[in-house]
Amino acid sequence: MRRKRGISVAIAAVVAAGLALVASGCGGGGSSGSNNSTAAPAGKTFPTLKVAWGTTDYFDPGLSYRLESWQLFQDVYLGLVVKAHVSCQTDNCTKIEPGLATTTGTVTDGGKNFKFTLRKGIKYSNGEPVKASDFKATIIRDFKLNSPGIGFFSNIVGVDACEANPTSCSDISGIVTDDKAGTVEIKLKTPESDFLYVLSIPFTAVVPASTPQKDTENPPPAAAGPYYITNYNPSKSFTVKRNPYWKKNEIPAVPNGNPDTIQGTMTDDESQSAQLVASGQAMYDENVLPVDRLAFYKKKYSDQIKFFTTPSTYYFFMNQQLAPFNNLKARQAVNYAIDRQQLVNLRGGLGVPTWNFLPPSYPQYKKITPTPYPYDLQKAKQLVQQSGTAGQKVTIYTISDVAVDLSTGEYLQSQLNKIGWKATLKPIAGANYFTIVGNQSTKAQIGFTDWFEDYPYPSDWFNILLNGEHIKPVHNNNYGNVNIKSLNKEIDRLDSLPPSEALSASTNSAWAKVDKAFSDNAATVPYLNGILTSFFSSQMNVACDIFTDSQDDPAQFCLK
Amino acid sequence: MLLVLLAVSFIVYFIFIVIPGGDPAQRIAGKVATQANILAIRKKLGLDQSFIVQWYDLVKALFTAKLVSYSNQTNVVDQIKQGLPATFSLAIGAGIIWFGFGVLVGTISAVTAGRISDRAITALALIGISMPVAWLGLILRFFLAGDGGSGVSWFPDGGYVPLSANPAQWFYHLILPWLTLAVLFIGFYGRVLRSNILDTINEDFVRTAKAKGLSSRRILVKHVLRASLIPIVTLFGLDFASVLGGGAIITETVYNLHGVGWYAAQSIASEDLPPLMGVTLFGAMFIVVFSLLVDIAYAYLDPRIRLS
Amino acid sequence: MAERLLEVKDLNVKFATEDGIVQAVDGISFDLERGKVLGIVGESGSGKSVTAMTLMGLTRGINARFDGEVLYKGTDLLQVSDRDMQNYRGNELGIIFQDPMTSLNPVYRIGEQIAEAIQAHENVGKRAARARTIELLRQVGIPNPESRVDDFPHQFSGGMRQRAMIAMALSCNPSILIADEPTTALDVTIQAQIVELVSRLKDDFDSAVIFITHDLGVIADIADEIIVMYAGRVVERGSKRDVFYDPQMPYTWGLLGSIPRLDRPRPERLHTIEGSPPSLINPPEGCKFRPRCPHAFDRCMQEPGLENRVETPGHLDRCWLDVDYKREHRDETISGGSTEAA
Amino acid sequence: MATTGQEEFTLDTAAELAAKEGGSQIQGKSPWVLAGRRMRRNYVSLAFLGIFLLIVISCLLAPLYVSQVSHIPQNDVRTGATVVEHGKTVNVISQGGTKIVNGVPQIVFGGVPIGAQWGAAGGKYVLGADELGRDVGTRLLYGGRNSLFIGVTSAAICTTLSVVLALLAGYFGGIVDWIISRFFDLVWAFPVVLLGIALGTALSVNGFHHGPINVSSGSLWIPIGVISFVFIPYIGRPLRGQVLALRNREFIEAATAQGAGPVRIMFSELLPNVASSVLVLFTLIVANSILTEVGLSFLGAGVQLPNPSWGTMIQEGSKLLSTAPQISLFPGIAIALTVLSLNVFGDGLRDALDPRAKIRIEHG
Repeated sequence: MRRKRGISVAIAAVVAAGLALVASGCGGGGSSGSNNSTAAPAGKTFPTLKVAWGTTDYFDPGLSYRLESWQLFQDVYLGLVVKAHVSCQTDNCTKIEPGLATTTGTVTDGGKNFKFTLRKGIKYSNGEPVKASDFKATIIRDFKLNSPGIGFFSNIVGVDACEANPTSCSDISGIVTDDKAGTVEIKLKTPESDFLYVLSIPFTAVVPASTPQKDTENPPPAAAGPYYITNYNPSKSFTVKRNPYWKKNEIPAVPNGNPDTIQGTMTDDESQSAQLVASGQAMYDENVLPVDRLAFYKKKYSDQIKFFTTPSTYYFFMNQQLAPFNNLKARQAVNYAIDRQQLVNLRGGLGVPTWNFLPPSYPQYKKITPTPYPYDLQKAKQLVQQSGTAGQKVTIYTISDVAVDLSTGEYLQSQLNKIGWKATLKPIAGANYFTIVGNQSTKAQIGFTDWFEDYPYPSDWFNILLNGEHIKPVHNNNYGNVNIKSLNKEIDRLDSLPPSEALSASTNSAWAKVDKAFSDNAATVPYLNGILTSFFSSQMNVACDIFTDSQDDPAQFCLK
Repeated sequence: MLLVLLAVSFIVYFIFIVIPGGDPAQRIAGKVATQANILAIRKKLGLDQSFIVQWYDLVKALFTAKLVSYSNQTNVVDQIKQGLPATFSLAIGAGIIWFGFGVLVGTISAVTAGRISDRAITALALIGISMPVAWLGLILRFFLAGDGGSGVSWFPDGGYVPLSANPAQWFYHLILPWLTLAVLFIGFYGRVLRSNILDTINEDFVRTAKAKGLSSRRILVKHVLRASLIPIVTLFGLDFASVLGGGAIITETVYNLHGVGWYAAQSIASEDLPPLMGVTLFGAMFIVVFSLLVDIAYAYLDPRIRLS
Repeated sequence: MAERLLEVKDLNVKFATEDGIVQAVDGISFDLERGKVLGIVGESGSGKSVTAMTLMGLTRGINARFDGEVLYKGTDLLQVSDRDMQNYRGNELGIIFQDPMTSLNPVYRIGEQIAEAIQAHENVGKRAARARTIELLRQVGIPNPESRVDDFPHQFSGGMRQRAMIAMALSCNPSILIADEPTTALDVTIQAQIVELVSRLKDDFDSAVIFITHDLGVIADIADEIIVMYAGRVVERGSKRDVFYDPQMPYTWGLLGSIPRLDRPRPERLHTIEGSPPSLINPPEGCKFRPRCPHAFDRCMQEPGLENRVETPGHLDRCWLDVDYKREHRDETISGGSTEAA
Repeated sequence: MATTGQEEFTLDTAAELAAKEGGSQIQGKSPWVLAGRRMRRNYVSLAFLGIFLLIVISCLLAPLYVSQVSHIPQNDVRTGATVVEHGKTVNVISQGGTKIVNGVPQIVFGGVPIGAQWGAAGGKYVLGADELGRDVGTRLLYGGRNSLFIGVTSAAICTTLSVVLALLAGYFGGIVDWIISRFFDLVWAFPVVLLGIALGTALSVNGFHHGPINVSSGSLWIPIGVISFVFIPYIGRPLRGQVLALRNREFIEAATAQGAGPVRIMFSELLPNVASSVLVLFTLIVANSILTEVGLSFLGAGVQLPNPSWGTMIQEGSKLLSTAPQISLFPGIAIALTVLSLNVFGDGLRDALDPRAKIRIEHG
């Protein structure tokens, strides 16, 4: 998933919705900022949590592909399995736990068959019982909505007809449900190591079969989680209330939640958002703090602000099918020409320079040593000369309406000019940016992009972003058209391991090697992992803040 | 009048259809869409139809309040309606300020023509109309609002509070936007009025009024101001209509007021045609309607037109 | 002897303009008695309008300077404060302007504008003011005044507007009525009616009239005394009889010559005075009319005083020419090229 | 000598009267000579013309500033550079970043550009740096070139088009007049900012490529085209009225009688008679165009980066107002000063040439 692109033209700067994924505790990363050794104090319930929130695309779990929505959805829409919530306090956050199903499923047939049994007596916020057939209806609904999530389902048996013509999708033979027994069985074409993760994202969160098969926003579809959304006024406000049919402690992984009501004011204006919290009109600021006031806020509200690294990588893509970047030396030159520290500075310091593609929070992450491409403008110049592409024209794509992205593009342009190319800048509105650079006819040579995980597994990175087999004419995610046959094969192999082998030590190191191989190939120019902020008002107890897989969990916020 | 609106809609449509790379079907289809998806959507939205048919469909949808945005499928008319309170609050407040102060400043300036007060007002008015609104807005917001910047936070840092929710906060949040929007108009109206008054003072009928032995105040108010205000009323009608119709894009954007202009800015950024079409037509409608009102007011103020 | 209402003594009016000091009125003096009509004649730019406006205090301003005295019933109007001057305007001195089209405010009804004048000076109610207005309109000869009182100026014809102006000027019974070229913009037939009206109302209202015109013919019937002005100065002054039958100043001859007359043989063409009036910033040396005067000679380089040069007392002029010479030559100008036919 | 007190508003009455009474000689001169004489006496107006010319010349001399003073080209990104300020070495951009200590990110805030150095750094960063370490002073001058170029060129195009349209409408009347007037109405009915931004955004995505006209997306000609289009009725309408009034005057009839063709009458007879109004309106439209450019650039629909213009600089700096106010502050002052000087000069010109010319301005 990409962080949201603000379209507020003037004031919004880094409109990142702050994907607050904690640095994973599993294996590598150590504990997260909030993940203190002592458990967070269990909060008491309180009537109303007022929050300042970034705007989002949709509030329908079948359609939304933005963090702002997903952060709320974790307490609203539940899948058969869920990402770690409560256990994040003490355990690791990359864990998948049982959600609406009683277990994390039984995997058979070498990883091709997943079977789940639903918990009994769970009801949606509209009073309807949660049925097994609702799962299938949800997936079919995703197709009918032309959901951006349908790409995750292509490995399910019998989806071909739906993929060909999503809006007339009527059945998927690979999903077998039994309402009486409460069982859901999913058959895959090939084993898939990350499939449990797929089942934890909101696109697979179960909504009633009776939900209209169109964008449903006011109110959004009925929810099976502890909360439901009662009101949503796009770009302006939302209200979330307790699900009256929620049974306490029914699902151990999902907390009951402290606030009775969450009232959100939506804005992309970071300074306004921050001031709402500073003045006590809101209790939590979902937007990132404005870059040029960071120091000020940090000084004045030091106890109320948290910083956390996100499982994200900001990088430049380089189109390997177009000159000059079909030349390895040219790609290496760009890698040498970028002073990653300066790009961190552009974000006010909110970032950690990186040379790996995979973020450090992953157990599969292994820092590439020695630093592969230290900043060296001379070397970059030489490489451009050696590549024989000096003097060529290069067009840089970047996002026009986010100041930092624009500056980043300007920085790249200046560096490329310094090392011997004639670079021009092409800024495009964020709303259309990825559609345009993802269209092969645009022939985007080089440009800005970033990636925030959908779920914590490397296939969400390498398979989606760098696997040459997934290059598409439009809506391409592999903007650089990176296509290295041997690595494609290795990604495919790792991706189709049975889930039991997905996190083994050998698999982890195999992923790390893939990461290194892409670095050697100078496939992209990864430059930083993002850091985001959480800003609480003085009446909040910051110690309650739990980072779940995707973000702070508003359900677990508590008062002092 | 309807003809003007239709023509306006056609021009907006034309402007946006010449954008390449802005294929709305592709945007709706989302990230993982196939070519087939896109074709299907294109058909559903009628984007495969001819230029004129598409335009007709769009206008029809707009007038039947069924028009939805390409980027997030929200109903355009609903969104405009939701922007109305903020936009109207901004426009009406600012309108009162700029008209009131414009008349005051222009009158004082004309009456004391040549003296220090006139020169000071003229200088201030000139400075006022010379500042870019975006800049003025940013500077005012930075220096007077938000404690992260200058350390002064007399005013809230942008945003809009509905009048019905909290009248005091409504007023408090709107002070800076009102001032920002009004400054240029005050300067401009003041100057126009000053020169109108100085022109009118030389009219024969003012000399007649003086010869009748009327007091200066009475001559000013009854004979000079009334005649001088007629062109101002015309201007005010158009400017006010433009702001009411979402024309204060920059002010609404700088202060993050979620009004019609703000909505337009958002739609422009995402190259979203239907909302832009809606807002532009909405704005044009205000201008057309107010032009009519201005004509009526004109007839009321000037009997020569009324009776001819 | 009739009451002396106005005594103007050596009045000077100067304006500072961006081009220099304009001496608009230079040393004009005259008296006016109740019941009399004083005619002031001259081309445009001769200072006659400025004189009239100065009497009304309408030329006051930061760049105007005044010298001399304007004694109205013994009070020097030049020294009166602006506020007090309001009481004289309309109340003691009324004025009618040249262009009735523009002199009335187009956006108010005729009645309102007249009533406004009444109410400015007299403490009367609206109703009374309106009744008075209707009566005034009737007196100036507006038919159907009860309904016309609510008309707007543009609904009146030119002549009617001028009548309305007269009604307005007379609304508070002023002692002096100044008519500043009231007939210039009107048809010839209407002109006569207006002149006749002014003359009649003067008697009805028992006031004095200063009638300003560039056309001597207009005041031929009603003026008691005539002042001829040129370049801000009085160049000839005398009774109507003096000026018409024994004009001493070549400029006056020119003015007389430009009147179409039925009582004389028709000249081939009406006389025009060659050239244009001089600049008032840098007036020519000596006699101001010298550059345009066909009879000018050496002595004209010195400016002649305004003196009595003929046998009639009170008939003053500013011309060095010998009286006999003038009497011999003036008909060439006055009657054009057809003198021999007389 | 009796000098009376002042009454409130008789100044101009008296002045006009005086001019009328004493003006016969002055009237003999050509209005242009007259205007020139009035202009020469209007010292304030001339002083502001001087300021405007000074700004223009300064902007034109931008390359000289780079080679002699700042030694930093306009688009040169110097994020990691240092300057010596009073003998001390200072980072142009404060260096920040994050260290993960025991899994907790330790933030050092960075990215703050140095402020105005005035003389301290030997000509470098006289007005400070922007977020990419570029020299604000240099960009201010180059930005001024773009802003002024857009302002003057779009005003010139707009004025030319409006004059031609007004002449056609006024001369031919009838259906031609109807069509042109409706066109004016139509453009007039758009909120200017909205129309300008809509056009600017649409065009700045991929440029304009139709027929022989090929304008790339980053071209200055896009804002120029947009601005010159939206202001057409602002000049066209008043001029059409003037031409219409002139059309029925004797000298046009005389010219027609002598067999002069429409083109000749329009350009040799009618145009000189409206020329003074055109000149005044032109000055005021230049000022307006510069302001409009700011609005367009502020909303991302004007000059495209990294090319500076005063508008884009304000927009870029708006994110860093609290730490580096210089980025927005100086271009704002530059615009205000430029527009002010044009307005004052335009006022003087109007007083001298055509006291009735007025222009409606709009903003948002």
